[in-house]
Amino acid sequence: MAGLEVNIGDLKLKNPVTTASGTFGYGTEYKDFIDLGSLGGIFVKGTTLEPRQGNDYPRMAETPSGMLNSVGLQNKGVDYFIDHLYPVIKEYDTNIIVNVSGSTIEDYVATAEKLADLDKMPAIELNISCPNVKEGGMSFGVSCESAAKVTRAVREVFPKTMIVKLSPNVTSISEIAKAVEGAGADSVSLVNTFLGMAIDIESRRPKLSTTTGGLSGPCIKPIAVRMVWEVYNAVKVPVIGMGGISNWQDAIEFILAGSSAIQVGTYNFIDPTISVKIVKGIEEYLDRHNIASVRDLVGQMCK
Amino acid sequence: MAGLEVNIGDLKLKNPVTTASGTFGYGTEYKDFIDLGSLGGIFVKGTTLEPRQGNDYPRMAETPSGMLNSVGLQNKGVDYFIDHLYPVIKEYDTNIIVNVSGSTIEDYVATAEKLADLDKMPAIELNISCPNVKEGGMSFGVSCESAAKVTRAVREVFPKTMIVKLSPNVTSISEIAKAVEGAGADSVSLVNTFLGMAIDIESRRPKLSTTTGGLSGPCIKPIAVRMVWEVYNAVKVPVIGMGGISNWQDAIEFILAGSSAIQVGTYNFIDPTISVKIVKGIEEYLDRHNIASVRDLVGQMCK
Amino acid sequence: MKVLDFIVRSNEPLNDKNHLIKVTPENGEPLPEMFPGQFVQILVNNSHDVFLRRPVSINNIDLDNNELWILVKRVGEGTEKICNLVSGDTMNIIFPLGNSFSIPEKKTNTLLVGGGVGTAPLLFLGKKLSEKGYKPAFLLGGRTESDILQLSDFEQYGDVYCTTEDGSFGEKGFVTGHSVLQKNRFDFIYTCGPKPMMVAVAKHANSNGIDCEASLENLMACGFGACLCCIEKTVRGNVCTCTEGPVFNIKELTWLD
Amino acid sequence: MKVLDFIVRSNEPLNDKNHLIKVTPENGEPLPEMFPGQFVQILVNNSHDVFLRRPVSINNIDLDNNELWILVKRVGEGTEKICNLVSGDTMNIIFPLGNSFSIPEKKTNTLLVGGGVGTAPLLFLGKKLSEKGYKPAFLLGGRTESDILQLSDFEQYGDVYCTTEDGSFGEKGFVTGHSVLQKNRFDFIYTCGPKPMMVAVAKHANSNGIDCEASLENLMACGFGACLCCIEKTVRGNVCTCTEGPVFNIKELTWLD
Ligand SMILES: Cc1cc2nc3c(=O)[nH]c(=O)nc-3n(C[C@H](O)[C@H](O)[C@H](O)COP(=O)(O)OP(=O)(O)OC[C@H]3O[C@@H](n4cnc5c(N)ncnc54)[C@H](O)[C@@H]3O)c2cc1C
Ligand SMILES: Cc1cc2nc3c(=O)[nH]c(=O)nc-3n(C[C@H](O)[C@H](O)[C@H](O)COP(=O)(O)OP(=O)(O)OC[C@H]3O[C@@H](n4cnc5c(N)ncnc54)[C@H](O)[C@@H]3O)c2cc1C
Ligand SMILES: Cc1cc2nc3c(=O)[nH]c(=O)nc-3n(C[C@H](O)[C@H](O)[C@H](O)COP(=O)(O)O)c2cc1C
Ligand SMILES: Cc1cc2nc3c(=O)[nH]c(=O)nc-3n(C[C@H](O)[C@H](O)[C@H](O)COP(=O)(O)O)c2cc1C
Ligand code: FES
Ligand code: FES
Repeated sequence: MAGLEVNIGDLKLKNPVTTASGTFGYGTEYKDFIDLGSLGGIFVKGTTLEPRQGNDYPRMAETPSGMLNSVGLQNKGVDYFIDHLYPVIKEYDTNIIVNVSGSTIEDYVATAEKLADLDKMPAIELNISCPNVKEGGMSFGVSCESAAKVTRAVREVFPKTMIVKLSPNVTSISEIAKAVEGAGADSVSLVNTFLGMAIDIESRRPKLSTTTGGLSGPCIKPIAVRMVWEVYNAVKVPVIGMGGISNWQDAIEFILAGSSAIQVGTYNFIDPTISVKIVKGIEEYLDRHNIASVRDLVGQMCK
Repeated sequence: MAGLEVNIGDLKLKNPVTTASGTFGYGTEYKDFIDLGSLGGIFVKGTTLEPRQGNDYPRMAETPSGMLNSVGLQNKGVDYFIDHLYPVIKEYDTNIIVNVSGSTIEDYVATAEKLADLDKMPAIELNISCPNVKEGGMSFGVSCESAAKVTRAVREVFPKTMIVKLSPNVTSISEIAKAVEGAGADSVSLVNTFLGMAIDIESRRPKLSTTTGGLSGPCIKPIAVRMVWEVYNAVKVPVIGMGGISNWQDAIEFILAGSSAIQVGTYNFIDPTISVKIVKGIEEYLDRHNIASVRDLVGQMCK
Repeated sequence: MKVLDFIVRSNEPLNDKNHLIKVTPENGEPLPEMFPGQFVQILVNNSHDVFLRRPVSINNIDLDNNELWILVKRVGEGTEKICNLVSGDTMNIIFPLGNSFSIPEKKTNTLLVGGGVGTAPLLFLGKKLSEKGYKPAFLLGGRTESDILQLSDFEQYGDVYCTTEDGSFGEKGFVTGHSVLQKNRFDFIYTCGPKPMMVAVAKHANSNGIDCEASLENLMACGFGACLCCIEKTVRGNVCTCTEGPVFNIKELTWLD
Repeated sequence: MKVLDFIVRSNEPLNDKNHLIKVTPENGEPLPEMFPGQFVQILVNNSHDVFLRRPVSINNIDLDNNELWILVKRVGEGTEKICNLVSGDTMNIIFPLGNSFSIPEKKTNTLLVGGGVGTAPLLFLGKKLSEKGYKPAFLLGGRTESDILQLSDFEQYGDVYCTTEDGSFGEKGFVTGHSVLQKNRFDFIYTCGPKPMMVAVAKHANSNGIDCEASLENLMACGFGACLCCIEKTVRGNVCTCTEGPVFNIKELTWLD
């Protein structure tokens, strides 16, 4: 039986399959469907310093092989998370990684600082790529300077594994990846959603209350795979890949392109058991090809 | 009956429906299927100064709701075009617009110069966004400076309507649009394909001989609509929108987002008659909504 | 919550748009207890265009046959594909989802007001109320006679009043104009249907001091609380329609402002 | 070239993977003249995953019944959906596409060598050669007996030789090892099947000075010359397989280099 363990910085995952922030709630929502302990990790919903109501309804539109969302980081804030959610979810037999979002550098720093004290909270994912908030969010992720700045600031207060989540809405994602690597990121995760839009032609209104929103799902997979490959070839830190993964074959594709671990996002909505199926599929693929460890497959596309 | 005529600079289209470069050959390929005279225009295959063999096989991979291609501007060069293709296609009762590509500014200029002399050749589309050639191509389209530079150079030798085709692989497409507008473009068309990639997990090889290629089809539509909307709000010149249009509803969506005309690309492969169906669908929509002219719909999304 | 393959036992067109489809778990396992107002998320196969599941109310649970009933109206590609299924086809379903209508502790005069396919969850609710020994009344609205669905099923559980916009059946007009609202006294109104209808019903209930619950049909991506797409603005802030709804007491909603 | 809806008249499984499907234009119009080696592009409905059309060879034209025959092997989602069609279903087809096998002017000893579903266009070719009064010979290969398709149809037009890898039918081994290649003299070989097989056949033909045409199955997006995705490297440079092929004289290809 092939080895499935992978490391992201100091973070040890029992297998490379994790679930993407904003698509898996706090894990609890999936407890009825799967054994959460069989996952490598769970990236919980974007968490901010203060509670947020998110954007107005409608927040969702279906698109060809994907969806747009403009949830806008609705969450009850980091204090509520620590007091009410953390005590429950820290009991899960998997890694819980908080996705940290903010409008200002101070927000990110203050939130990360609070999370640093929690044991059983081995890592955070710095979300500098959310397209659905007016201030901050994606704007940090689209320039090397601001991406490096927020990464460096959080690095100073957060000693555990820090993963920085990159925006695909840029000319060169590998430049941004190099900038955050230089600023102390232990890993980069990509991609967040693509900025998109849809219009109802009868009402002539945008389908989302915010006009634009984030595109996710299988439609984005070819672009996401390309970005993972570019970033894998540009940085030394491990890459966590995602974007449209809907089966184990997609997961293998991302691993071959250079992902040390993968996140399953939107497809959890369609098949809430997909993440465990992917764990099984990867294992069988490795066995079938006599590959001793999934680590031996990372970035091993033949050129 | 609603008016369908639109103008792009000095170029008069009988209706806003045109076909995208590289997906419609030289029109001839579709003669059996539709009356080419019922189209607003035909953007013919990317044409370069010298003949090109294009990239190696395989050049195509199917993706969720789309495809990747890496044709790489295979064409017989502008002289062959002028001598052998132009004499045939200039007889079509529609606008023929040549998509001009190159590796250097001198290439673009020399090609445009040769085309400027042809009557019945009212416009060119400057392709500064092809992701499938090693040199030039997309690299011109991803920075404001180089985009402006090539536009300005061609402007000097090409007095007729010059449309500049933008790359979506950028952080801010509206900045590039403003740059080429400032450099003398009469119109901008968008989007070209998104840089993507796919891997065959059994052979572990990229599905395209070039590793990466251009993603097109319905999958990209939400991003393309958003970019059209952004550019429409940033420039004064007319915008020609495309990216995944597969029916008249999609065409209306692009028009509402700010497209004065639209191009139908990949979907021609699936339904070679789709362009004329779209002309009819737009006309019926306008009549049903009592809109006198399609021009009254451009950019009229309600906010 | 579970995700399970179901087999289509029957698919009966009720009119040109609406189908009553009865399904049973493929593996034969007994259906768990479910409550009126709850819904299911259906995976649509064999479609180019449908990516997300489609939410559909539980119309009835037939314990004797271990069948779940759904009533589906063709409005687009997803519901079209569901309506085209034939006996023996399978359908992957996540169920049961959402909260449910509240069943009063004591005998209460209830009125169940539905419009179009919005009557779907009211049949199951009527059955439960009737099992409790309360005799519910039903007020069903449609554009024309054929829009009134499952009439004889409703009649098993209580009096049925109808309105049609063209007057072809029952009283002419909208549900909120029906004379029964003036003649009879109701203590609890449940409603499901097009939003303008539900808002009108809610206003009637509110101004007559009648308790009222409405079942919402917000756009959903997941259906089980994971995506936060389906929110409704309430007096408590934004809440998920799929977990804290689809049934809301109208006092919680901001419709009456 | 035309794009037209066809009706499935029959769908006959030939073994666990391969189906013979007969279709006729829905509007009843007579099929135009078509030539062996040409292919059609089929639109796949009811699929989540299939975006592009699927190219399939013309297996036969039955003028009496105005039917087009195709032989389809399930290899993925697209061919799966095509094989699942039943009588009465429709199928949108672009046809006829591509060039065709050349028919010798004078009587010639021809051998038609096919592997697996690659035998599909050879039946139509065999029929045409036989109509011309030439008696073609066929050499069909497969892994095992059940891979040999449409044997009795082929036998109508000429002698049929077979190989199977497991020896369950005909001679054991690959087509290029069949004794008929040594025993009989052929002046023209046509081949269609897996590329390694065609390359071996081409090499045999070339070293024995036999004229040879091969039918290629390059990946295609459009099928009618518009996308330039299907190119094959030839002595003339890159050419489109869909318009200048799928049939190539092996001398034009770079396989023998
Ligand atoms: C809790 C709940 C219970 C429901 N119960 C039933 C039921 O019992 N029977 C029934 O026929 N329908 C029910 N619906 C509505 C049903 O989900 C939609 O009609 C269906 O999703 C439309 O899918 P489509 O692909 O056919 O149409 P689409 O092509 O997706 O859309 C057609 C039209 O329907 C609207 N629509 C799309 N998705 C939804 C959605 N999730 N909710 C509401 N409207 C939508 C679109 O805005 C559009 O105007 C329910 C919805 C919810 C949220
Ligand atoms: C001119 C021509 C004639 C053909 N004639 C026949 C025929 O008569 N009968 C028949 O069964 N098949 C024929 N094929 C092959 C057939 O087109 C493919 O098997 C089919 O497209 C696969 O689609 P899929 O969705 O089932 O498989 P996919 O899931 O798309 O792919 C499964 C496998 O098939 C390969 N494949 C996919 N598309 C093609 C393609 N266009 N050409 C070749 N291989 C492909 C893939 O690389 C993959 O390995 C022909 C192909 C061409 C180009
Ligand atoms: C409804 C929804 C909410 C999301 N919320 C967040 C979030 O809070 N923080 C974040 O970093 N990414 C968020 N994302 C992005 C996903 O984590 C992921 O990056 C993206 O969806 C691409 O992966 P996928 O195609 O597999 O979904 C969200 C995505 C969706 C669909
Ligand atoms: C096979 C193929 C070849 C293309 N060749 C060209 C080209 O030569 N020049 C160009 O500007 N765009 C080219 N494009 C891009 C299209 O013109 C269009 O911008 C893109 O496909 C997006 O539109 P669509 O999604 O409707 O196809 C090509 C696209 C495809 C699919
Ligand atoms: S539909 Fe996903 S949270 Fe309600
Ligand atoms: S498949 Fe498009 S040119 Fe041949």
